[in-house]
Amino acid sequence: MYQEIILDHYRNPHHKGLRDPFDVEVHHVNPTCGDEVTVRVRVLDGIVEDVSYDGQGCSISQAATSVMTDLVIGRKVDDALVAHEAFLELMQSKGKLEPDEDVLEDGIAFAGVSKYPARVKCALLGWMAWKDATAQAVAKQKEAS
Amino acid sequence: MYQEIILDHYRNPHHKGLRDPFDVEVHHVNPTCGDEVTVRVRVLDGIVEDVSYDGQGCSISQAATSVMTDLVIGRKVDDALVAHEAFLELMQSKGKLEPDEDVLEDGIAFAGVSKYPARVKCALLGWMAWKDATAQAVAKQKEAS
Amino acid sequence: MTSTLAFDVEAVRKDFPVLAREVHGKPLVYLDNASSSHKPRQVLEAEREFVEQHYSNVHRGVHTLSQEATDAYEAARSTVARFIGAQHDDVVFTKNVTEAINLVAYALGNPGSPVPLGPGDEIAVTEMEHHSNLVPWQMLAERTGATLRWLGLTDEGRLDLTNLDQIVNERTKLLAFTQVSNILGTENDVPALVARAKQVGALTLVDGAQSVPHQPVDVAALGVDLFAFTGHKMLAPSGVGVLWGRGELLNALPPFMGGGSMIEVVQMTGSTYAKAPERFEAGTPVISQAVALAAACDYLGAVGLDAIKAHEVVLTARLLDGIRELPGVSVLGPDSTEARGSAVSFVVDGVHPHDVGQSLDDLGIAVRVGHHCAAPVCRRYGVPATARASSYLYNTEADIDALLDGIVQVQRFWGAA
Amino acid sequence: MTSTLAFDVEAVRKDFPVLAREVHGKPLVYLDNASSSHKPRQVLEAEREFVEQHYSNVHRGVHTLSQEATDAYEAARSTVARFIGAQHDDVVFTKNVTEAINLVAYALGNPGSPVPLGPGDEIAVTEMEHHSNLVPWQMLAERTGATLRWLGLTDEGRLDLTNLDQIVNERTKLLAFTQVSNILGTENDVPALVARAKQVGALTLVDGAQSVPHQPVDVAALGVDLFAFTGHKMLAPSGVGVLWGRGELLNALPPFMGGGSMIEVVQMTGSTYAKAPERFEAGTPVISQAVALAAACDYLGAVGLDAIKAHEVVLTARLLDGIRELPGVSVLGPDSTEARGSAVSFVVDGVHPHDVGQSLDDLGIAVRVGHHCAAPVCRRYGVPATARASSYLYNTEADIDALLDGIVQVQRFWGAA
Ligand SMILES: Cc1ncc(COP(=O)(O)O)c(C=O)c1O
Ligand SMILES: Cc1ncc(COP(=O)(O)O)c(C=O)c1O
Repeated sequence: MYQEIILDHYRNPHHKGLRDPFDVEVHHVNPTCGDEVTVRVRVLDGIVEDVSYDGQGCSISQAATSVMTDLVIGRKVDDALVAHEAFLELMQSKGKLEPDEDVLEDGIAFAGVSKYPARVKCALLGWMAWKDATAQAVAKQKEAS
Repeated sequence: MYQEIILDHYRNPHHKGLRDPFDVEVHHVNPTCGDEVTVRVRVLDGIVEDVSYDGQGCSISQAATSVMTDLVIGRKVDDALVAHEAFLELMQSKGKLEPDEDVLEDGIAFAGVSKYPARVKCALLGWMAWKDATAQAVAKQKEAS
Repeated sequence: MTSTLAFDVEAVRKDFPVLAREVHGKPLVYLDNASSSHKPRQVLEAEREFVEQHYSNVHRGVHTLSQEATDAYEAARSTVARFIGAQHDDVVFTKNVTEAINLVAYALGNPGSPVPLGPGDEIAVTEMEHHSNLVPWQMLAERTGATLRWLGLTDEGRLDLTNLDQIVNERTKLLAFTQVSNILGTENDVPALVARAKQVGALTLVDGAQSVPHQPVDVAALGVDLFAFTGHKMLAPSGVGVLWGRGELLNALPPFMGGGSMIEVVQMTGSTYAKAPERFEAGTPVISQAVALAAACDYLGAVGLDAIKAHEVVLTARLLDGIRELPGVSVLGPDSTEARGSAVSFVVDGVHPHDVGQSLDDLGIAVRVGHHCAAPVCRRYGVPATARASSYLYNTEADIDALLDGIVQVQRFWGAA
Repeated sequence: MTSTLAFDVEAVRKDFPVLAREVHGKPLVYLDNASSSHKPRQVLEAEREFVEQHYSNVHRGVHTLSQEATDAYEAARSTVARFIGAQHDDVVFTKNVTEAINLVAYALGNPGSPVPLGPGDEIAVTEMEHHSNLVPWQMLAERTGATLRWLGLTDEGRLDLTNLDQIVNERTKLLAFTQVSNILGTENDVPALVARAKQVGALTLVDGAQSVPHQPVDVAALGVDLFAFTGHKMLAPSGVGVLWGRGELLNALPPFMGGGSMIEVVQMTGSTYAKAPERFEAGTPVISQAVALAAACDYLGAVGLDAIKAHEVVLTARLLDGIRELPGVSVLGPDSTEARGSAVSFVVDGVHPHDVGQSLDDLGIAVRVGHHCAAPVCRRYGVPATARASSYLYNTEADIDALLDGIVQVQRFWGAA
């Protein structure tokens, strides 16, 4: 379960620390373990301009959030959502899916985690927060325009 | 379980039918089976002058009530209560008590019933009603005197 | 019984050790299935294997046993959901159907209820309900000031629908009724009742305690809002029941019991709650009992619910036909197998039901006697109690014949024939 | 451990098949007993024998199986009552301790409550309660308008009793607290708390989920009003718990759930209720689970609760001593075996508890991680979660040593030592 890639992201997380400017900030909690993450999202012209975050939690939740930022920052919202879908599918696969490295990059290291239902929620915490924040940001822009 | 004595009392109950005069009338129900009995009691100078009853129910509840009237009518309240105690004890014995015929007369036929917990309540229905009514009658007289 | 619907009853019987028992020196004839069924080897072994090798508390651990236990428990939920045509998340495990119904009755009365009740509001039931689908509504009415109303019964033992539109009206917030009566055997017209409830915007709750064990049930197809049943009547152990509800409704209901597992964030000053089904499963759930219930669903599914139903129709017809031939014996409830389950209540003139039951037991025949937790039905038909025979997949025509013969012997013993 | 208190742990272990299992290729070291215990052969066989040969629904039948089942169920009640120094009729079977506590919380809020609650009234708990002894009181407070207050915790993990007289005061209607904390291990001073509650006329409810499995408990001697515990933590299956209450109090409480068995006379227009314990056991009870719980009481009684307690003190001391030697590892809760159960929560600096638990699992060691359904305790001590090891009669000194060694390996793996 504890692949080197996961440990690397855990020890040296990417894009960590809350940054300005942002459109939406959300705070998500995994009630079963107390893991928390605050995610800020900035969306411009359908592009995920920036994602920053802070949080506390286990290696899986922290590393997955770090991997997530790599996969979504600078991407079209729609493409980022495709990555999100792929990661979600991988996590629900109970170890039975061969992940696509082109889509998930470092995220493929989490294939083993999907065999541990108790840890799947950890891996999804940051992603869920990002998705929530992004949806709000997109909605905000629609309203504004 | 269905001793001849029980069947006899069931087919030809003693003292059945509500009679005057009486001091107290009570109505008891066994909620688990719907058996009902109405009992009237008349107590004079510490003697159970008369007990009459009406009711509907199974052979055990009807026969036990009939046997009860034989055992209490004309007896001192205290002696009748001794018979009641003896019958109660027999019913709680789970078939392990040798009943005393001097005290319980036809009541000894119910020894076998005590092995059937579901029927013990039937056997006690009339007795409980009588005890309740008698206690009320005695209390009434104390108040009056 | 057509051949495609047949199954090997003798093979099924071998799975139930108790059926080889003798009672008072006579082979056991078990006809008390409406009260509770026996459990086949396969169910007991599934539970035992789980408890001996994969047991742990669920939901809250990362260690291997707790993951295996959680997987088994949630897989059981999926199996049970499939068994009634439902989604995984819409199935709540309770300890019995009584808890499932009380869960709804309390949740509806709790702060935050999507259907708050008060004076002027009405709850509708029927006169044929089991106490478990009557008393919770009486208590809810008492707590909230709402009024309880009910549909009466016809002399034939069916629901009297002539005043349906009065009893279920604009003030009705909930209509709760049984799919099949445990005392009369009557199968109610669910679509007609649901249609009327929908017209007036009332929620529907169906008590499936006597239907799910005996016939195919698809809760989605029934169109009801809430549906409940109980494991011990369908080859599972005691201690497990099910509440099913439409997902949006379940997630709109406030919780019932508070405690571990049903929470989201707990602070001393107040808590937020998890989504269904966890929201309604406070504390350590009925883990191994749920696993056993899933095994029971698998067992019933393998035999086939259509086949079981067809088998019971044959036995019920034989019993009804047989009783019709017996002078001094009459049936309470529908006298044909039309829209009817396998529970047959009967009274023997001149012999109290308790004596009927006890005398049959002397012959090795187990039937239930009393009011069958449906006292208002006895009152409606003017009897203190009834004897009730109810067959299931492991009963045979020989069982029915033994009962019919037994009734004759009872009459003879009690001088009633 | 004195010789009179010793028992043969290796012989005991043979009764638990799962202990022979391997996890990730390592022998299982099961230290998650505070969450749930395993079940010995004797308990499973008692349940199986009952289900296979004597099963039926209880209380309502005259046939032989229903009498045997009723006898077994009521005998189980007597056994459980004796186990805690109680009378037969004062023992109510529930599905878990969570239901037992909710039963009281709902009954106290229902019409006819002997202790009606409203604005101005107070309910007191402690900050170390399991969610199951906290959320029901939050919900009761919300339903009634009463106020919930609580005793805080000292830095050492004990109840802070300095403001006991303020928190438990003339307005307090009920004081609910745990005898032993499932997260800190703390054993509370029951006599002191009961004495204060008596002074102000408040009822006391004690959560015995973590005491009854591990030490002799005599509810009469404790002087409390209500006491609850749960079967699955004391060698019984999931699906059974117990509420004990003083007889007069139980019979003064209105019912909780409505349904079969808990009634006296049922009419469509209203019902009257049976006495305790039936009043609180609506529907088909947890029959075979109660039989199994009685077998578990017999098993624990045969080993001896004093001996089990002495054994656990040895293991707990070894664990506390061992952790004290480990730099970067600290214990949440009392650091001695004085007034303390066997649950030991710890945190490893720099390693999240989830990672501690997962890494220990890789070594075959099962501990629980998370907030242990006592989130306010984690918040109080400023940790998101803890890892918790909790031993029971079948654990050995080798298990403790394996854990201590495992923690060192975990630190090494995560670069935290
Ligand atoms: C102190 C305490 N109270 C209550 C509970 C809840 O027990 P159950 O989940 O069996 O209802 C537990 C265990 O989970 C506990 O440790
Ligand atoms: C129609 C019906 N509803 C409810 C119940 C109650 O079931 P349980 O006792 O399992 O809660 C029963 C059986 O007793 C029943 O037949």
